[in-house]
Amino acid sequence: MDFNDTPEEAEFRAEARAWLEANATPHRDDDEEDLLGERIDDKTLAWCREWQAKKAEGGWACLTWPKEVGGREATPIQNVIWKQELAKYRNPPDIYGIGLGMCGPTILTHGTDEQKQRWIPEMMEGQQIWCQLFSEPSAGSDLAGLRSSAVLDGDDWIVNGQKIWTTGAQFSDWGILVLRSDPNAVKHAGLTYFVVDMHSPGIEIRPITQINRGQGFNEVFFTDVRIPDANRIGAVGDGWRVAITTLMNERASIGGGGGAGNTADLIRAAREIEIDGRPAIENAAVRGKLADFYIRSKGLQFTGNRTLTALSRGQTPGPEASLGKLIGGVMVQDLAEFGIELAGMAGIVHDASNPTTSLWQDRFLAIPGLRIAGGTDEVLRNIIAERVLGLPPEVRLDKGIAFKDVPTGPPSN
Amino acid sequence: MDFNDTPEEAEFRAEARAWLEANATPHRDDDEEDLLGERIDDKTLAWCREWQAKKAEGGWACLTWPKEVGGREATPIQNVIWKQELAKYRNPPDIYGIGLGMCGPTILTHGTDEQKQRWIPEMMEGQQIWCQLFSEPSAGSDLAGLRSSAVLDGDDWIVNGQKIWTTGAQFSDWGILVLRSDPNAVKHAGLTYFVVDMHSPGIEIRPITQINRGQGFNEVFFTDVRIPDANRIGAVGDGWRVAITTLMNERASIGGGGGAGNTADLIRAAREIEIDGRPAIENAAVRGKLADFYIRSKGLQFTGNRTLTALSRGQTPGPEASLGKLIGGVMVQDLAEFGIELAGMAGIVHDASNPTTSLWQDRFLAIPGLRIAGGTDEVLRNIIAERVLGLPPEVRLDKGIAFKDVPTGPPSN
Amino acid sequence: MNFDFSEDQKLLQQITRDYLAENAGLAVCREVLESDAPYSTALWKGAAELGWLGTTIPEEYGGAGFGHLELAVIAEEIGRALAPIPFSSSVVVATEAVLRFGSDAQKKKYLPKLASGEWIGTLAATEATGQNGLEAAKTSLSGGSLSGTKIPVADGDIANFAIVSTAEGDLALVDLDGSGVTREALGSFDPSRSVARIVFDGAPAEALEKGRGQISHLLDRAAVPVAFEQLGGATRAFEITREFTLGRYAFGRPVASFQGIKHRLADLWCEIELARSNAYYGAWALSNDDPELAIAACLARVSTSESFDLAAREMIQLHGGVGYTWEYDCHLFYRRAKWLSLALGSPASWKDRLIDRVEARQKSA
Amino acid sequence: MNFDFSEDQKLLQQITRDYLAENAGLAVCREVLESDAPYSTALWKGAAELGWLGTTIPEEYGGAGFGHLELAVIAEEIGRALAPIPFSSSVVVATEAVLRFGSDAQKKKYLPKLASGEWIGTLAATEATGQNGLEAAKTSLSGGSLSGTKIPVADGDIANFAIVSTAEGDLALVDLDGSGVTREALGSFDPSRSVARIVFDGAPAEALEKGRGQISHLLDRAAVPVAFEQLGGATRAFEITREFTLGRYAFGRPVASFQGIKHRLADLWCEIELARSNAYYGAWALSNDDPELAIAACLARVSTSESFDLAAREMIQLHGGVGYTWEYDCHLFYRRAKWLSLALGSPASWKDRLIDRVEARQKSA
Repeated sequence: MDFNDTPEEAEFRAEARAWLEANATPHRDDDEEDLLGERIDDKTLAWCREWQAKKAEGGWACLTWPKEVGGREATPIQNVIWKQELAKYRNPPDIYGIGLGMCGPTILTHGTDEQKQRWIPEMMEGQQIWCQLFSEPSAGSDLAGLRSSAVLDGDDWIVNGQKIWTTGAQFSDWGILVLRSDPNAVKHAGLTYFVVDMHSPGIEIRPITQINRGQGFNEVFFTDVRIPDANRIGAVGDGWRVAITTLMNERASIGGGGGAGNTADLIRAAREIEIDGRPAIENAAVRGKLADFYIRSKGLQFTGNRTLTALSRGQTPGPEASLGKLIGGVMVQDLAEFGIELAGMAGIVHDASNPTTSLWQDRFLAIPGLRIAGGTDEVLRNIIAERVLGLPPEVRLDKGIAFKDVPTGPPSN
Repeated sequence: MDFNDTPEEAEFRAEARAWLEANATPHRDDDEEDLLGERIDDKTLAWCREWQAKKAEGGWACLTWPKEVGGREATPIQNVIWKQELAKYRNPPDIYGIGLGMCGPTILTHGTDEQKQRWIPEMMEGQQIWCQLFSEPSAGSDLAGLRSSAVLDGDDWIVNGQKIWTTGAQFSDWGILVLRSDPNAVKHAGLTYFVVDMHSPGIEIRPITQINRGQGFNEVFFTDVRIPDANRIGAVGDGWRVAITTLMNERASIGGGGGAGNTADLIRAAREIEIDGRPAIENAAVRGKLADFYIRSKGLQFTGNRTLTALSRGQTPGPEASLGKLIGGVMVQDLAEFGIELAGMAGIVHDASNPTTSLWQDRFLAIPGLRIAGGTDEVLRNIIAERVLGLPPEVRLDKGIAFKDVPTGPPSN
Repeated sequence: MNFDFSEDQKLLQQITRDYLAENAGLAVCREVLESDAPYSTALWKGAAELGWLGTTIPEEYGGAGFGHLELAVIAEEIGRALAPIPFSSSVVVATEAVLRFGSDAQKKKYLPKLASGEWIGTLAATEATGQNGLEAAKTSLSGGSLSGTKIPVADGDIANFAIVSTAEGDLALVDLDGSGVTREALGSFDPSRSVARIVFDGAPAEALEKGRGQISHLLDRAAVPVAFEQLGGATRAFEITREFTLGRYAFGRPVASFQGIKHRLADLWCEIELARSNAYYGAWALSNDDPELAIAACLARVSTSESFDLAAREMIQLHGGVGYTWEYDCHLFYRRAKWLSLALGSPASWKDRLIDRVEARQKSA
Repeated sequence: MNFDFSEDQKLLQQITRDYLAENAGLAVCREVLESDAPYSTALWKGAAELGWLGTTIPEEYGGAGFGHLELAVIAEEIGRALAPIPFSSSVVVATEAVLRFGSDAQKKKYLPKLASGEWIGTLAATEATGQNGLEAAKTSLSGGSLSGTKIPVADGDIANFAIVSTAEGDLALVDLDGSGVTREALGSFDPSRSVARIVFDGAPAEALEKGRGQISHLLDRAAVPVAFEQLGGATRAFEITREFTLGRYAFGRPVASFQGIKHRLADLWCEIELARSNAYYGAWALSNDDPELAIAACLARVSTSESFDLAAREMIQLHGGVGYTWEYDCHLFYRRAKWLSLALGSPASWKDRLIDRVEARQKSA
């Protein structure tokens, strides 16, 4: 039991470090926290493109991919080591994450050779930005309940409907998309998977304003949008199977709230803020709470180390990863709430005159989004219960009937 | 908004007080806590009989019943006032509670005139003790899943099977009993309701030892026990409807843990016990916990007052009562646990050398039973969700098929 | 035993609710929240016309002459509507201070203007970040002149006068539009309620006649109606959430049919009902001037603060993605809940106060 | 990164588990619990034969010469089996004390007897009810003579010698069968583990050579293997409960198919996994003599205490009625969980200690 690299890992880490030292930008003190990636302007985009091109040139754009498409066939643990080293430098928002993390692997698995040649290299070099269009207003936790339609018309599919929660749609060039091509088939059987040119006529993108006024997500409306059949990934009606590949890759890439779980900030605040004329940290109730947060955050960190150990051995981490998001999500919200309450009545002031408390308030407003994105508490508990613990699945009322007959709202009697 | 009696209520209270002052025994300091009624010996039984006879003589045996059977047709609030006043005196264990609270009302509602005359007066005077035999080892939360059988043989029914969690079976004269008279009918339709003579041949009673070594419940085994058809309550196959009457009366009679939720004891302990050389009550973490318990217990108490208000207006309290058991059950267990932990390492000593802590330990061992009896957390939450909040019922897999075909265990593939 | 509001009070509740439903849908709260306006002057005017602003003010001073039970009823409805008006500061705290501790002259000067809504009052007690005793004020009143800094002051930017706690233990009355007062509106966690910093530099002021040493008692008296405002918010958040889960379908059935969701709603309902019971007890103690108020106020304050906070949090989570959008109303509740739970002092400080008082009573028993 | 036990250690785990499954089913725990016997002498003997009692004792003193990772592995299995033997007192605490702080002579005297199981050792530190600092001992060692009262002492009735904390800050070695010692077995919350009061009245004693001021460090070192014992208990409680809910049918389907139950099990599993991760960190710090141990021990101790307590509580509730019977094993877990979570000091006291240390580290950083 040790935290050290194996000799092979150490060698790889040294290689990564050397390249980064030569090419990356150090952190700055004024780097702002942006938990949901809400502040992406043109300047930022240019920085993203430049940095991605540089990584591609150096062979660090997409480590785990096959060498024939420009990857380095790195092991999962090598990928983690790369990310650890990368995080020590200043990085632009990860606008290529969806493309490289979800779209690319799906095309590599299910696409034709032609499709791979068409999209993969440009994706890797950062010339093209990709987004994912799966969720719909009435299909959240129940993703396969989506209703946006695709109807074949000659060599094109005519697409109508609405997608939601699309990160980066406003600056994306391409999107991956699941559509209902047959409403008479049972739910999962009527879906087909496409790649869509986000600049196509008939696509309208509207940003969603979040409760913290940030705009990390979009609604995307499709009105008679034409997608060539050549952009179909996989067979007609086989869209759910293709989508599973995307989702498996998504689950692995959504994190647990990062810096928001930082108990050091809270302990510092408890040393500065007073209760009854003494530093709050001397108060036993505050100490007990700090200890609870500290213990949980460490538990999450070390659980991550156990996952890395599995990766290091070449194992694929499974649905256990849901633990981090379930526990971490609630914890960081509790932690932010406690940070606000520590200020007493001053916790209602939300501005620059109150910087320590504002930090917690900003997090308190950002975290509910992190908790919901990538699965509600109920979805995560079901994943753990069914896939980790092997408990029986839910009773399903939507199996074996045509999708159009599945109830989607209260009876209108 | 006031806590006072109406003039009519005050008059009734005075009448009750006068009778009790003349007839009841005052409390003694050495009265022991017996949360689950586990310590009933012959001497206690004799005391029970004597006191019940006296109450019957004075017209205080069963206040809410019709005058024609010896009740006084009291209103629900009058019944509460009686219980409040009664509680100010020393009372034997409530061994007649099941008869008078559940069996009696069921017979009065569904029994024939002959059945009423046969059983009600003796029940009321305390000459006969009654118990309830519903639960079975494989039918707990799912009560209607019971399997003990009744087969008609001439004028008798032959009964085989096992009942469990029967309070007072060992000293009862009569029992109420639901049995499966038709395994080919759907679950709820195949049940019939009986009264059984507990002294019948073929009945074997075994006490269940609880985790605190108390013995408040029994298992009751039936081997070819004969019950005359004259003891059947309601029609053949109509047992579930009759049982509902019993259960509605049960839900109203199970309490929330009584003295175990007493925060005054805990505050006293926190003044005596030290943390780092100072009384524990000066410790902010302890204070916060004490406040949480105090606030919850008061909230429960005042929720009770709101229920009494409804009673006072002649309304019937509904499924809201489940709140008290759900919240109260968890709270008293938390409270007992906190009481133990306050002692630090001394919390592992469970004997007379450690009286304050022993009290909490005894409760910590008794309370899980109170939490389960009368409905698990899940059952209570379902009741609240469905009957109070009007949320949809569970998806049912056991409807519309013969009882014998309902799965009762894992497939044996 | 009659642990409930009377028929008349329930009628008042219905009238209040109907008026607010018509004139203060959540869009009114949102409008203030999204604009620079610190509060809804239109709703404030309406509230004045209906007599709410003078609920507990005797008729001789232009009020409705009702008791605190009626105030509780109205406060709950204000809470349900997330009404963006300085009700808690002016109608609850400032009015109670003058009514309870003012001289005849002070009452004559302030109460009619409070009842008519012409003047908004507030309490200025806190001076620093943290949970410091309200007795720790440094602001000083001497020779009719007040100096010191109060931050934050709820509704301090829009109030015409303030009740200011002082180092001497007084509750000083100060005209905020007068000389020696500088104030600055601050960003608010709930922009539909406002907050300010106020600096007093020799501002003319006078002590409330019977106010010395009464800050704690004033807070107890204020905590109960505010608890009803919180209770109203919690209840409304719960109701909207319940409706949403019934109408939202997933996997061919209402989300509210899944046990995971049902049990979360059941748990939340229990918490709100317990808070309601504690709030009722507070209302009883306040309206009867019962010594139990010292404890009852803590129970009501903590219970309703925690359950409104919880209800708002659960509201977002149980709405799923849309609950996190600016467009949906969940965040209005999330913000207001936290604002109200801190504006009279944090739940933690009220718990501490509760144990002080329970201990004192056990010792004296 | 290799945050896991090695293949050899996993093999040791399997052997240990197999032996205990054969020789220490829960019936063995129950037997001790229901009888007057304070522990299972047969199992103690078996443990000695397998070398567990000398796990960390060097071969020159008759031990197995393993490290603390192996001790953690064995402790987890002891915990899974709820083994009714004084493992934590003797093999963990007393052995660690002598090994770490004893002189050569002291090691020579005690370690071989500990390894063979001939002698049982324990720690006698606590003197009163409450959460008082372990530094507050009044028992005094002077001129080779020890006087004072220790209560409670885990396994104090069956131990042959004790490590006694003193007012002078020493850790004194005392023969409990010798003169000047009076001891009395007390009722135990978990009758499968025993507890006593010990009065020293001029008992001959000597200080551990390097033990002065080390009580806190000793507890840190002991807390980690005990955390593994707790982790084993929690995991087993969870497994039994999961099995039960899969086999128990209601309404025509396994109880484990209801979302209410599924989510409770998922939550419990998460807590146990977090505790496991913290325990692993403790094992790493202990086995590497890393300064992080001061923090890691607190993390492991609190996490595993709280999750074993929770697992035992949920075990009873999720078993329904039968979970409350003496006949089912749930209460064995319920008792042991509480016993272990208090026997080295309550979780609350370890939280306090954790913040002391985190603060100290932040300040020095």
